[in-house]
Amino acid sequence: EDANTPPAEVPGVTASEIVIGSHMPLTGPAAAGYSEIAPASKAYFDYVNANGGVHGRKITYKFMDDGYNPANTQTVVRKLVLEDKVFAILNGLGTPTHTGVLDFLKTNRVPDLFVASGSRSWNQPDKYPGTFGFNTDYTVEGKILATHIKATHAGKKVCFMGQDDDFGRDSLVGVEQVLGAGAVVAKEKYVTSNQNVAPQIGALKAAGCEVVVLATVPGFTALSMGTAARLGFKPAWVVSNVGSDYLTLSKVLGEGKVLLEGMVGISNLPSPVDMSDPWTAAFKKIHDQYNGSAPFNGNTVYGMSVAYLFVQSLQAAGKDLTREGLLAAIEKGGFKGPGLAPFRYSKDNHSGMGGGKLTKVTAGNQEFFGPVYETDSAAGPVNEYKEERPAPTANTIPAAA
Amino acid sequence: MRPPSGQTHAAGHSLFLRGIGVRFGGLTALDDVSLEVAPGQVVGVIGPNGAGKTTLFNVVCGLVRPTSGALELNGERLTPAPHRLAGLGIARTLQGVGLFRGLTVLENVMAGATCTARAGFFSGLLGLPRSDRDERRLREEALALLDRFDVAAYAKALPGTLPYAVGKRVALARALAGRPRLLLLDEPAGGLGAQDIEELAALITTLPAEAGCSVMLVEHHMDLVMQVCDRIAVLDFGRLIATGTPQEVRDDPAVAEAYLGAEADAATPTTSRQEASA
Amino acid sequence: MSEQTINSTAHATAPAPAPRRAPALPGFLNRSTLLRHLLLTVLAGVVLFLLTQQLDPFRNFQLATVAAYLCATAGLTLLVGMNGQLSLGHGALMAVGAYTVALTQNALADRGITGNQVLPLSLALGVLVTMAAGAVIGLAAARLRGPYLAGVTLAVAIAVPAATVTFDEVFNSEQGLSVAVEPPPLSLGLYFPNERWQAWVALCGALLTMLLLANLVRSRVGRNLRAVRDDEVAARLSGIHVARTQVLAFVVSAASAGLGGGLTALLAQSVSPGAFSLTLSLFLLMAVVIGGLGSLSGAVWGAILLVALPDLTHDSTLLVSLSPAAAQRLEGNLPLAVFGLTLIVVMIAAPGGVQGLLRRIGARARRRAPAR
Amino acid sequence: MDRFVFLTFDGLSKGAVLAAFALALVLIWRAARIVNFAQGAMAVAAAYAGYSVTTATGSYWLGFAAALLGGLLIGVVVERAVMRFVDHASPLSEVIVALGLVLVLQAVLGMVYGNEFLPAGTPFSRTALSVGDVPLLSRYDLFVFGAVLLVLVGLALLFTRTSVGLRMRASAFAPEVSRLLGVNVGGMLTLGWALASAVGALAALLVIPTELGLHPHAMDLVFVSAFTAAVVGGLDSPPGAVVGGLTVGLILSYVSGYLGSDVTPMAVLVLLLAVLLVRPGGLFSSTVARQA
Amino acid sequence: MTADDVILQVNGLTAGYGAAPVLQEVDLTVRAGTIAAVLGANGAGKTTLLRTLSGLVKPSGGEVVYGGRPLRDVPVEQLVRRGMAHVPEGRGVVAELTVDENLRLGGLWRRDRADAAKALTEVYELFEPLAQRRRSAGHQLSGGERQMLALGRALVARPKLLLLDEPSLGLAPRVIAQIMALLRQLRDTTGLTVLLVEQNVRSALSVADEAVVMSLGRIVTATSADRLRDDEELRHAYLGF
Ligand SMILES: Nc1ncnc2c1ncn2[C@@H]1O[C@H](COP(=O)(O)OP(=O)(O)OP(=O)(O)O)[C@@H](O)[C@H]1O
Ligand SMILES: Nc1ncnc2c1ncn2[C@@H]1O[C@H](COP(=O)(O)OP(=O)(O)OP(=O)(O)O)[C@@H](O)[C@H]1O
Ligand SMILES: [Mg+2]
Ligand SMILES: [Mg+2]
Repeated sequence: EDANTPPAEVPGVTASEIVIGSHMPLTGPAAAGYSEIAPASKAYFDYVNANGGVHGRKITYKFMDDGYNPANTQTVVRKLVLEDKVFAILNGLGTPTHTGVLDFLKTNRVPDLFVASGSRSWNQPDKYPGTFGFNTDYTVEGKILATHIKATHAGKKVCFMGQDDDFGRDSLVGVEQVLGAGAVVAKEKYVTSNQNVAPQIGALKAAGCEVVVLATVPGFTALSMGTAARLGFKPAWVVSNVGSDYLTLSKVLGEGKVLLEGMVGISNLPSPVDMSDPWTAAFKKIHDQYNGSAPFNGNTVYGMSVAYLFVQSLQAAGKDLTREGLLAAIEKGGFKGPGLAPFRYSKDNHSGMGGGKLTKVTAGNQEFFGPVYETDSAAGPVNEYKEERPAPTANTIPAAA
Repeated sequence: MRPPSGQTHAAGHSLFLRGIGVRFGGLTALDDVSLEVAPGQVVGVIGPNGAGKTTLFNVVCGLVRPTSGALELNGERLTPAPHRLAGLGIARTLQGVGLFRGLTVLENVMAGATCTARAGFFSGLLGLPRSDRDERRLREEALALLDRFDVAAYAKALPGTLPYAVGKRVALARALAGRPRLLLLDEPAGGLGAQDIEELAALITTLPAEAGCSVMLVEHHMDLVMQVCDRIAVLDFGRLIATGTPQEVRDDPAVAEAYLGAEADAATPTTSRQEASA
Repeated sequence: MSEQTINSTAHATAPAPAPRRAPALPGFLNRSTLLRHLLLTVLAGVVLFLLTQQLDPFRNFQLATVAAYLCATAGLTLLVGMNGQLSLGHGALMAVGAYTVALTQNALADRGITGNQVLPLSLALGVLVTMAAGAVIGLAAARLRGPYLAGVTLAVAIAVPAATVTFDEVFNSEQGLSVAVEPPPLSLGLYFPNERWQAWVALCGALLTMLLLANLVRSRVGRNLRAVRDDEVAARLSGIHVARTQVLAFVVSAASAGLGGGLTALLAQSVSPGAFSLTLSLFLLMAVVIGGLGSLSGAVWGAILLVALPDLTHDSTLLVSLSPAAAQRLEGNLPLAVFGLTLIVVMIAAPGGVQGLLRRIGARARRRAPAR
Repeated sequence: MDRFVFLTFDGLSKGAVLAAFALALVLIWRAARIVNFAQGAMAVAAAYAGYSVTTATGSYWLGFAAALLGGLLIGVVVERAVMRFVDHASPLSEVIVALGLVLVLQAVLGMVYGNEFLPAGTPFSRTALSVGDVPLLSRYDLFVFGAVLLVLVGLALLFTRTSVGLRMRASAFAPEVSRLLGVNVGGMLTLGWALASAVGALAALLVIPTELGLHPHAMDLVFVSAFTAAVVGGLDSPPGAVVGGLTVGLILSYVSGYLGSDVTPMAVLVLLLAVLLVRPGGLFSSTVARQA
Repeated sequence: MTADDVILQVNGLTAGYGAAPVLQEVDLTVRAGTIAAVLGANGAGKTTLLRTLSGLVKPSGGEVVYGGRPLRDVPVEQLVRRGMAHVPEGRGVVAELTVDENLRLGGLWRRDRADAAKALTEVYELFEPLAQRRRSAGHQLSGGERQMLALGRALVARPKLLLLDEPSLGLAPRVIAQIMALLRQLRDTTGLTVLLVEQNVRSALSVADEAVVMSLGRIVTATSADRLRDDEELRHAYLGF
């Protein structure tokens, strides 16, 4: 038993199987919604497996519960890598949780693909060559939302309320990038451990805010809107992607869902309720067959989209699958699929999608409007993205490269 | 039961209580009590229930701060703090047993000798020979004490399993482990059988001479009190109503009225035990 | 008190006057606590060293985690089991150690300082800073009893992780810091498994902690701790400074927790407030109680359970195969339910914890074979 | 000034729900001398029962009644089936069993209802009535105040005026002696658990609509704040729980209003230390015990 | 001795804590309206006997017949309703309750509220220090005051059979005499039966009708109190003086 000789074969890959892993909050307060993502991905893989797999290999997806606790993430990821010998980690969820395993994954040369969070930390190709993001990062979102505000709410008092971490901070950076440093009249922060946002919302009201940008998780979007209604405060709401899913919000708000009318949000994936979208329809079919009785919502579409992208990259990596080969294939980029905005993958860019499309709630429907925007995470301009999105293939499995 | 031997000390501490008063809210527990314990004396404190005897001990121990009055130990002013008493050579037993439940009998007695230990925290932490030596000495002394009290067989037992009398002896051994020069005994005979009380009496009488220890004794067992005390102070409602030799106190009608009850009653242990020990 | 509760581990009957047992150890070992404990430590060290050679990397990592937790549980046992002070905030003390180590490691790495002395230095600093924190809490704790102490330590358990958000320039908020840790020394070979190295480091820390705490428990200080737990008034009358003893217990306990925290920072190569939440504090408490309060071996069991039990419950629930619909509901929840149920059952069936159970079994075996 | 008034009223309404839950903790402490770490999880379970009934019938009040009844039942079951068998020699055993119970309850709720936030309705409007431009209290807040007052008075009567209260306290302090005196200690414990659990359920019903919604972990943070409140007030005292609850509510509101919500945990710690260092048994503690 | 004369009949009672039994095959008969003193050295098992009688310790063998009915499955809390009151060793004052609450606790089970209230007043008359300290918490009381409280609380129940474990412990001689006189008076006026465990042999024998001597968990002699008091040889044999 000597570790001095590097392993000959690729971990987690045999002629007939690819084992990959993930860490997800399946339990605990953060599990709401998120616990549905990995099963959706798995459903998609099951579907692919039933159709012959990728290059003849079936995908085994082992996702483990970390309860959104970074200490658990440590253990769980080590178990996946060291004991289950997974080929890659896919779509590990959460900024604080995933940050903790970056170094470990790097040391063990494990591809760390399509991290489920909009933090900019995943885009450090020099430091973490194996890590790639998936989500549109918070700054990009902030810039796009601010562009909308600039266009439709010119001259109004704009305020900001965000989570007291990377999420809120990066988002605010984006907003101020577009609107100018002094343009945000009042800025409030919240922490998830304090579920009373009345003091903050009260302050926004007192500051006379007319437009409020929220960089909030769904629960706090609902809480903020509910609190504002209680206080008789009715600004225009502009909400980042994580916190603007109508299905999730209306479920939390129950009868209070009328408050969502007019809310502007942003998304980079097709709407789960829009069955005229070919991707949604295709995913729904797979969902009905492979995902048990789980609800079909934004999280399902998200999970399937991630899985789709992973299959795409496997196809691109070719038959002789190695970790290096996979990373090289992803860095080549050019993946197109359900996503509305383009992926930015290249040798020196590991961030996820580079844009999104605005949504608005009217009469209980969340609908897209306007063009797809794309931009970078720095000072670059916000552009319209005009390229056509491809329709899914007949069997919704990406074709081999 | 023999007292701990060793070289004969000077006759023990002298303690002076001057005008001690204690109030708990509206209740006057002690009122202007002055009392002297001369070196080598056994001073008894008796009085009805709730008269303030235990409170008096608490004052000497620093568990209760007197509202008025002062204490003097060997002619110097004493501001007692409970944890410093042992170092000053004062030990006390508690009404009841009051042993450490989770410590064995041996450890209980060793704990009583804590003040004589020299090794500090770091020698303990590092397990230095200094600490070992100290512990060995404490252990040997404690075992010797237990031996003298005829309870060495229980050295490894926990207090919860002890017969009451054994527990009492252990408590006494613990008090003596710190080599006190003044011993405060709060109802040491409570719950003991006749045999044990006789042995206790023998022990108390020899303490001043053999261990160089003055004794203050609170007890309701009159035979014991009368037998061992050089002087007796009588408290009633927190006030000193009589002091004197046992004989004087017994003959004091005020004491009989407040404390002893009708002398004629055969049930009073005083009279009946008097015959027995005579 | 109206009622005297009797220690459940008490001997059932008064012992018969037994002849003093002849010492089973050679004289010099019997006489020197240090030598005796050192010998045990070295023995344990050798066994564990051989073990790390056999284990695969993941098991070595688990072993390392057990060792890191052991530092914390041993300290907590000293505090709760021997000194009777309840702490719901030991996770926060671990956080103090972990962040100190992280900041030190990073600062040293930034200045280009590397080498063998870095690790001990930052761990020592972690211990020192945590001791200071422990002293502050201990000073407050010395005045408080029972649930009131629980309340304050609970608030500490919440406040310390939250402070990382308030002072985010230093602690980087929820995201935490990554910790610059040097790879295993090159002298061990180029492909020396990192996890084995981590296990060695953590085990060294744990063995040192156990050695020192075992010494302490055997000494006068240990006796004083327990005396204060049992009866404060009697302890004071025996010449023990109760408040000082309680603060001391907190400081020693904090030092161990700080070391444990520092080790976890090294193992994870990252620190974040989420890893040191109230849950961790509560789990540490569970560990020491289930392991068996009042003895350091209980702390060992506790640390092992802390790592093994979630793993076991997870694996055992994998064995039941379910329809995908049911599986989705049970995913994650079932292991937690099993874990909780285990806690309840163990606590009811063996109130003395694992160590108490073993002691009872041992006593019964000895009674059955008295002819020796 | 407006802001101060606003924050004060916000803090009071938040404090009132904390007080309600703190009362449940005081009740169980008086009745069984334990800090029931499972109180939150038990209350959430009862609230879920209420949720099911409300969804099935469409009536808030039927769900309300079902939750209270469910609370009573859960208390009975927990005491009879679990706590009764726990070794009482060490209070820690009870704490650990309670923590185990939390895990089990939350896991089971997660299995049955899913780990989602479910909407929790209120019987009265939560829209604050404003004076000038400053929103003060809503009708729901007044309902909460009323409920808390009712529980407070009920507990005060129970413990000071009825013999059941005396029996309950005696059983908690000295079970053996109480049995000798003819007190059905087992029954008293069950009753104490049932009542505490029902009050906890009431508190959950009051607090959950003001937060993120119904979720297996909905009461985790509330438990922490309410426990702090009870400790500040003195665990033995129902009025203390209410004062403690309002104090904690106000502190949380002022601190997050003026300093930022990330500072609140530290503010709570400071509050606890400030109160307990002056009065180690809480604000409303009674006399200190005689030492010897 | 007729059957209905006997209030308490103990047959072959064996009991203890854990493995080794403390009480071994104890037989005992107590007639109604008598005071029986249970004497014996420390650790003889007197307390254990009382605790087994009142059900606090479960016997491992033998039976207790009280008032003509076996007590095997009667819960402890029912016994006081049947007239058996036990004042435990170490007083058993509920330290956190006030004096008044402690005393009321003794009569809570009673239907006859008026008489319970009357009994309470009588206790306050009997033990004056208690009357002065009604509102004090139990833990503030002096040792002797606690003893009075425990005894008074048992009397509030107006028991038929009183199990007293060292009632004289920590009491002033005058109070002991008072209590012994009281027991005698209650025996004579209300037919109270008392099982009196005492270290204070003299005062116990001064009121007792019967005397039982225990040693090492067994009853070594049961005789009339007078005989034990007067017969020096017997006393020497069993009591050591
Ligand atoms: N901490 C206290 N708070 C209130 N009252 C107290 C306190 N300590 C003592 N007392 C009261 O002071 C009086 C004297 O008590 P103390 O214990 O000194 O009596 P004692 O003489 O020892 O009586 P006994 O012989 O019954 O033990 C009693 O009435 C007692 O209730
Ligand atoms: N809870 C217990 N656990 C184990 N052993 C016990 C327990 N209680 C008493 N014993 C033991 O049982 C024996 C009898 O004790 P018991 O208290 O009945 O004696 P006693 O006659 O009342 O003595 P005393 O006069 O000292 O009160 C003693 O040896 C004692 O150590
Ligand atoms: Mg006294
Ligand atoms: Mg006894």
